[in-house]
Amino acid sequence: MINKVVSGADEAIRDIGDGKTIMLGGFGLCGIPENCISALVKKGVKDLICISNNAGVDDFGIGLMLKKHQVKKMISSYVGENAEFERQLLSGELEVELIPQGTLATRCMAAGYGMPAIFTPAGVGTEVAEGKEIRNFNGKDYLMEYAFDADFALVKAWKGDKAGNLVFRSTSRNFNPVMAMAGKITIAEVEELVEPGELDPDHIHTPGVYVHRIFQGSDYEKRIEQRTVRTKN
Amino acid sequence: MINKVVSGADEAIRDIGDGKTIMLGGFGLCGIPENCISALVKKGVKDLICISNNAGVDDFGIGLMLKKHQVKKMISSYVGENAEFERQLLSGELEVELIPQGTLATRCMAAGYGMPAIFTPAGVGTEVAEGKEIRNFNGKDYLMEYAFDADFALVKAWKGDKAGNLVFRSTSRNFNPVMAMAGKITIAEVEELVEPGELDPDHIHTPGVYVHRIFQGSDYEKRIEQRTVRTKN
Amino acid sequence: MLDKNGIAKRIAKEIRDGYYVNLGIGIPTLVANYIPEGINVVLQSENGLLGMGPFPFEGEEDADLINAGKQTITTLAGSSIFDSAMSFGMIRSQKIDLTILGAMEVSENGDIANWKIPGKMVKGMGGAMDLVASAKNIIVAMQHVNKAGESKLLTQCSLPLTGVNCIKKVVTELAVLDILPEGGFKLLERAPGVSVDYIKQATSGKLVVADDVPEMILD
Amino acid sequence: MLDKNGIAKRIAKEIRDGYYVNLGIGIPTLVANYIPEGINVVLQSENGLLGMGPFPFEGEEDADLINAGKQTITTLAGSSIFDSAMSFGMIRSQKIDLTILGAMEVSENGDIANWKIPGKMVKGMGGAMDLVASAKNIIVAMQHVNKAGESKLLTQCSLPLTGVNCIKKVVTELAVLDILPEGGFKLLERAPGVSVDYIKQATSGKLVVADDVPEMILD
Repeated sequence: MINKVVSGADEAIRDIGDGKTIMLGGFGLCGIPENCISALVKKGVKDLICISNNAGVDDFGIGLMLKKHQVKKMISSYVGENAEFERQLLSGELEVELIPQGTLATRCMAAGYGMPAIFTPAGVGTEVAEGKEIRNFNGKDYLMEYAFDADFALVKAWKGDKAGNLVFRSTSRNFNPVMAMAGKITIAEVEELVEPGELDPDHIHTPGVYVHRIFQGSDYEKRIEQRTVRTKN
Repeated sequence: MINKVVSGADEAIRDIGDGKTIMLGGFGLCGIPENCISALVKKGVKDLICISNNAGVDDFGIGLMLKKHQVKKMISSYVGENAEFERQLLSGELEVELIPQGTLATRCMAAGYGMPAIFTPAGVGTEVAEGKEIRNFNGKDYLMEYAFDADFALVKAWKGDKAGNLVFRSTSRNFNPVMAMAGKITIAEVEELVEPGELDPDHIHTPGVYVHRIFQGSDYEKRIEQRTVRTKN
Repeated sequence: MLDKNGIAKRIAKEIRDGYYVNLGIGIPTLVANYIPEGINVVLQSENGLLGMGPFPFEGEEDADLINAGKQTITTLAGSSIFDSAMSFGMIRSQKIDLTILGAMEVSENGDIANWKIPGKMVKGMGGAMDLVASAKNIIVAMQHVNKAGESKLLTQCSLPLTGVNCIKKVVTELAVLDILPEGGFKLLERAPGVSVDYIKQATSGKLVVADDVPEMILD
Repeated sequence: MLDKNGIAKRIAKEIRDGYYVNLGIGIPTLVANYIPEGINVVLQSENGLLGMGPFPFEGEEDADLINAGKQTITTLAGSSIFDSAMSFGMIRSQKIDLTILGAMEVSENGDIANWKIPGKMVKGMGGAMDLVASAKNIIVAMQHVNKAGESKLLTQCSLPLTGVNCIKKVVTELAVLDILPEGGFKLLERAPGVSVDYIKQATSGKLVVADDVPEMILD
């Protein structure tokens, strides 16, 4: 098997330069590529176009990149759990394109599956439809939405092997597999990097062919955004 | 959880009537719904339109239904490992629509994902493109292909739970998950039916929401089409 | 007049055995607490889970297991996990039987506005546009009037739309109303102690009232 | 002149370290036997497997584990299994570096015909149309002439097409030829003992021959 291991986040993101379009997996703060984000902050790369369902919070996730003014544009479905985000948006420093969550996911999948465009009814009759081609199938209107074209995809998996195969844990899966398929270069950080053969082929969520670089991350904080609990009796 | 268990193949296929469009999972004889096919043969239902990658062999798989003249039309990517199939085709008893394998798979997926049509370059410039809409994206031509509309999908899984969740084993996965998503009514036969909770949620290939009826099959023959081996030393 | 839990309780009565249900944030989330005994439902969370369980016990929170509201939750026996594309795939292909969500405005032809107020910071539509565009059965849970005392049941929505012609039923603190295929809010039930006249005054869109409008039965 | 194994051996030299490769049925399958040492490749089988291993030892066949030719096979450390939609998804999105397949005819502009002979029982295109429409690099492995002695390298294909303008290279028992972007078969190498004239005679389409055409080096 092909060995795709790099030493760490710094090496993995070495060629992400200013102005690149990058996808970042995760839903809220769940399943985000923490190590890659830290490395991008450290590197100080600028003018990034970030495709990610959310934009982090003030002091975590993509919020860390926003604070350092590294993001030119966010393409997301839900943002603004984040005061700095709001400030930059209102001041015009930051551009935001809001798209329906399912459209976001499916435009990733389209890229990974080599489909240049897909049809979805989400947004028909709303401002999301403005300027888009509408097409009727079986009496129902659909918008034609294009596959994303991203230079890099940064994803976080639970386990991965040196051949790039990935396994996700629970709902931290979310956008990670579809983004892993969609990047021209896909970088995976994993909590546990294992030898090829240690992952059951039937349990692999993302086949290694989609992953170009992989490394075992460290110091995962895995912050919880809304800690909701019940008490025992 | 919702209990979707039926007593067996006869009950599962009880309402598959003459002229229905059914999908059958499997690749060659690998991962085919053996029990459902037997029940359909026993029931003697006629004029079926079968969507399946292959058409079985003379004495196994869909070949058993062909022998009893139950199939009006096959929609497949590769057929004819089967003398009776060839006879019926040449005599005009059987209609065949051949479509590229990836188009077949993706038209299933489109149905399961609520996408009325997809774009694929497969078949551009060939007779497969005849009468179809061609569209150019980024300098490359694609055919627009429609989602399948199947009354029933018959799939075979390794394990399933009573909530309809399915796990497939090795390459017997093939078309089964995409067809499971695509049937208006999806019937799953499994080698081992377990209680909800026994399957790891992270390892489920087909979520139960796509499966309407499930039963534990019996007497699986799992025939091998091309037995290729090497000898030790 | 109902409180939020009352609205949730009334909506819970719409749920049938075997339903797959997607619950939005706010009042819809409360519906889970009132699902009648003997009714089996599976809750979908659009971040990638079927079979959402209750909040975890204190100390058992798992950062990798959250719902679409980013709350820590649990799985149940029979749960399944999937990626975002499949999650919206099953929504788009109408495998979810019922969607319950909140709204800022609903119009008499079933349009809904619930994501954007011009001039205010816009957080985004999340999965709402996908849900309303595809769900076969959508119930809106909301207050009948806004904080300024204006009706939220309108002839036409004034706010940017989330979806058109998609809402089937509205449950508020005052009433249960169906949206008629030909347009108009058909008053089906009054909240306990609320008069038809009161509902008429609180409804700006076309209200269709039969001779006899029963009071809700909540238990 | 090469035998089938010779053709496979020559094609194997086109494979680079780290390639993901899809091998068609026939001669292409044999290529797996000649992959040079130190070259890591991952074989894709379009029925849903990356990392195809050798045939199983006798008695260890698994009916659930086959390749696209329906042969019993094995997995390797690092293999992954997926469904047919993902399999063709990765083909369509050009994640497979090299596709090697057989052909009945290839034309000088890169068209290929390999699935249908009018008047004969048609078995179908299987995954061939998907592969040729999407693969970024396709090598055809075939005999230079058919059983009737007619060239299979043509100006235009006479048989129904599998794909247009897609073949980059052809390796036959006689020669290695590139298909030029502007059209034409560029003769790159002769099989051991085969003359340029012999290849000229066996090639019906436009043949572009440089002054010096080296003999293949197979080892």
